[in-house]
Amino acid sequence: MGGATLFSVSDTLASVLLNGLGSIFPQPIHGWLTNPDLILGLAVLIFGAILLAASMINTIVLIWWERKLLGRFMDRRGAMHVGYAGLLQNFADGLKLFRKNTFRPRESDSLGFYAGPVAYMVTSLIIFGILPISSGWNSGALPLSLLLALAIFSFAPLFIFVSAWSSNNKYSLMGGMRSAAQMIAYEVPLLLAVVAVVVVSGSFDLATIVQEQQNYWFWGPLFLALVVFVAGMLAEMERIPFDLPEAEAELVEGWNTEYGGMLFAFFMLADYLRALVGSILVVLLFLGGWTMPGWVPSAATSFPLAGIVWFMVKTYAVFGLFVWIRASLPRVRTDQLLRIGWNRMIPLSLASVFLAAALVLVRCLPVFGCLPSPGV
Amino acid sequence: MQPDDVARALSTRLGDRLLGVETFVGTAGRVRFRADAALDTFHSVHDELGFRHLSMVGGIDWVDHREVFYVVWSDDVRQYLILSADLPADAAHIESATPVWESANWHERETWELVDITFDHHPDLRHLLMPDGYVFHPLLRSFKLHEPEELEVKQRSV
Amino acid sequence: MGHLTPATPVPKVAPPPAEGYQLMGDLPMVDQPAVPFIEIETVRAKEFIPAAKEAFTALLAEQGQAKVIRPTFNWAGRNSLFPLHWGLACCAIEFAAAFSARHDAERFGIVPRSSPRQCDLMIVNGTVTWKVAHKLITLYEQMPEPKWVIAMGNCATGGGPFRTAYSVVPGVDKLVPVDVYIAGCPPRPEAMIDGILKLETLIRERKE
Amino acid sequence: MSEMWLNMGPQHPMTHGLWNLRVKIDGEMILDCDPEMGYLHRGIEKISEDRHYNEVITLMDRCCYVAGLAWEHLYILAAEQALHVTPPERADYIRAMCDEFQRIASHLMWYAAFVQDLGLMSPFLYGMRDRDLVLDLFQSFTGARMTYEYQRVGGVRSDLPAGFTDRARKVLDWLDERYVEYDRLCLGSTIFRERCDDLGKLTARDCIATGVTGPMLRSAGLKRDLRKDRPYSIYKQLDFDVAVADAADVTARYLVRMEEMRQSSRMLRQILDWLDHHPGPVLADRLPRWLGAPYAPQGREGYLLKRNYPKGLGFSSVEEPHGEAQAYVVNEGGEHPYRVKFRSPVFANISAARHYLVGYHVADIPPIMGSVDVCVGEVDR
Repeated sequence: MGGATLFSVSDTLASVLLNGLGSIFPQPIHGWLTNPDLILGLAVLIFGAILLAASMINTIVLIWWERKLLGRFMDRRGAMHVGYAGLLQNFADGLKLFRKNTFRPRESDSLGFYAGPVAYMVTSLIIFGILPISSGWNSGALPLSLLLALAIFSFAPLFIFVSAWSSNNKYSLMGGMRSAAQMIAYEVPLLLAVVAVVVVSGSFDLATIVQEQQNYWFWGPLFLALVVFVAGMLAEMERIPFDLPEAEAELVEGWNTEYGGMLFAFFMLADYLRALVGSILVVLLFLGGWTMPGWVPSAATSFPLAGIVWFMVKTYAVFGLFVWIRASLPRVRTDQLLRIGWNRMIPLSLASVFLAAALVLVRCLPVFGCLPSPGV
Repeated sequence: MQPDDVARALSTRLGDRLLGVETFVGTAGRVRFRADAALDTFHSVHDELGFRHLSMVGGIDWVDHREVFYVVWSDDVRQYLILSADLPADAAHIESATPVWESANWHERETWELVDITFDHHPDLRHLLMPDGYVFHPLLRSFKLHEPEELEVKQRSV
Repeated sequence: MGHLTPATPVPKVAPPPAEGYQLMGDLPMVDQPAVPFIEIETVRAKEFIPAAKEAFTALLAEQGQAKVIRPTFNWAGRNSLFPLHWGLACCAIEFAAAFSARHDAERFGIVPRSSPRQCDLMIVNGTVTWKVAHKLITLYEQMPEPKWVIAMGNCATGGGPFRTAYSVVPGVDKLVPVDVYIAGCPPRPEAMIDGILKLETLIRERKE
Repeated sequence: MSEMWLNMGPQHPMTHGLWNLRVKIDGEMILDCDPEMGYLHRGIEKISEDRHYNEVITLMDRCCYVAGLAWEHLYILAAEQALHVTPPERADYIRAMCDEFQRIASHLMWYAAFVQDLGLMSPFLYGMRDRDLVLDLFQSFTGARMTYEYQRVGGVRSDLPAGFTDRARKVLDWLDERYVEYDRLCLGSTIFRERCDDLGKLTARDCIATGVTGPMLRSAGLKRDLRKDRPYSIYKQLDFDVAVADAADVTARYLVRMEEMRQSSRMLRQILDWLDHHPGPVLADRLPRWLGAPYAPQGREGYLLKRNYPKGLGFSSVEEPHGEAQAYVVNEGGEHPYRVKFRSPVFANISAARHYLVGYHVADIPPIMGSVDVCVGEVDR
């Protein structure tokens, strides 16, 4: 696919559209329509629309995947009567929530109550503009895309706390507090684990990191960093065993107790968007992104859209791991969570950074092969 | 432990306030005592006889009088003992057993609200099962149950 | 009745002109108070908008709503019923058993939620006492529209074996409107799922 | 956050029923608590006074809806004492079998609810799945899953169907394998141990002072089980151990309950063997006729004068899955009991909440209350 990124495809599409449209008009209008700024704007819009649709559909399918997988882990079948194998179940849920009455408790703060979920949703969506899915699905080479993605990812506690505070409910408030404490505590090991990857690959650009994994994926040599990263991601995504903020047993529904209808759907969607982002990041940083190991026959790696397909397969597999964890682990307590975060995870992540540094010095590992030489 | 043993042990402290110990199949006996000897009975049953576990407190409305009964258990002899006292219907009150057995707390609250037996010096005598402000005592014999339809008809005629 | 009497001929007289109404030619412009043109147009627009809205809604109601919108949302609504997760009495155990591996009510998209804000179905699974009655009503009011109520079991339907008791509401329909009653004491999980499917039939036929 | 009162209930996922736990919290710490009961008070004791002796059994099933047969047994024992009726031996064995199967079913229900409180999702389904197998057994001889109305004053309603014992043994074999799996899911998990060890401590002293019984008491190291200490029914003939742990925390209660299930399996095998070899009547033949036919009195016996009935007092105590339940039945002549009073073990266990909740975190409330095994039906009655 070479240099044809998703954005350049949108750009071409926009210019073709506008040039074609402009050609039937006389000169002044033709000139306005073929204006490069307009084409750029339209390209951005098309790009955004494709991203939005892709991320939304993926999220909804992800929810389906989780429900089916969870059902199997629990010896039952999960949703199966709406659409083929329940594939339309989550669309039905979404439509129903759209139809529901939107309301707000009388004593709540209206600005925070409405702005919180929207901002949470928007910030979760923005990350998709940055993540490369394949060599073609790339918004352009941002040199610091990894940092940017993680920075946007860590906006969430603020908005969760705002919406929890403004819904004026004790359970929401406690959920919001827990959420903020937990996310801040797990930011540090998460970033340190990422540092290990950055040290080895020598770049903050996600596409470059994937390119560096052509020879061998990082999950083997950087296994410690992978463990820390997955644990931190679980905490950031608020999934079992770290789902204290919405611990159903004690805080009714956690910080979204007072939310119903479409605002609740925003929360649900954003949660799964973040789960998707988390899985994608694991694939990008440790599982070689869209590259395939050498023993895979070339027919399987060279068909059209092979990169995207392989990438999504890996992403769903990683999410399946998260679901597996959810199905088989109990929930930890707040103080234990924080203790694990500060006392265990941070030393582990520091150790992983040092391991990564040692790896860079050695450059070659007997089983995994050699890192590509710098500059390639 | 037999009813005679219980009577012998209790009579030293209670004297004639102990009205008798009857045989009750499956238990060590049924102690009948006068209501004004309540605390003394509880203390001697708890401390001297070793019945440290209070299982149940209940009340019975015998229309002309009311009866309050306690079921206690001893881990030493592994037997139950039933204590029972008759109270006048117009002034049904007895000393609370909470200083002796902490577990009497809720049982006495329940007995108070259902059978209308007041427990003096109870730390927290308020409604347990019925909502606050409920004025009736449903387990009295004078409190009759009705089919809901009957009630509706009655309300309509009133 | 052999011959019908001919109808009395109605004299064809033009209807009398309405009060203050004049023929074309001498427009009563001068008689009217001087109103700026723009204001008249605004008034006309204000009258036009509701009328157009009405006509448009009528069209939508006839065509779009009947053919597209209502079926779509009814499909969505009936296929994802979130019942309120609470247990009143015995039926609550069967309610839980309906979500167990054998019965698996989640097949039909039924997922219990703990917060009434996120529910659209209240399954009253057990005896309702007067003590809990106002809390039940509060929960019902906290659920956003559209919402439904299922009275599960004999106690919720009519008091069951406890109907004579002093503390029991003889039927939850004394408190909230009930859509579906499920008989049984307690109903088996299959019966509960069947009740929900009955409710889905009701939603399918909904006209609002 | 300053101190505040938090209402957990009556609609709350933690309660597993209809009650309200009011806790006073400072941040995440519990300073005080006040359980508020009565949301399910159905006046069973009052209704019983208007009912025929055998009709009260209907209410017993609904009184404790996870251990209906145990409560039937409890009431029947007291009623038989008050009415001077003796059941045939086979009926006693069948009742004991019902008790033990009910204990397994109830503990499986407890397991499902308890692990769900901890956030473990799949074991909830496993517990419910295996409980359904036991309910199938009940269904084969009572016809109902939860509300059985099986036992009668003077015996049980009907004998076991053919081939029942073999089916029951198969279920027991299956369950014995599952207990291992359960233990691996819970005790094998570090997070489980981290959360449940040293949680919800209730020492033996406090247990006795507050009237706590059942697995909670045995988890504090007190070896007290009515089946051993005051053997009712046929428990004298059975060979079993009392499950005891001494840590007095949530893990100990878990261990006690799991061990009780294993012991129940052991007892059940003995009972089933006995039932195989001792056919016989299951209902006493010398019953007063009015006991048999509440709605269709046959001849004049149905309208016997009050003085012709035997009078009596009945008191029974049964080791129910939750603890010691007691019944006190006053028979003043007539077809209805004059007064029925029940003692619910969970009633006492909840009333001690201040002892085992204060000082822990809000997040600890669900596992602690889960380990208490609340059944609100029998608390409120």
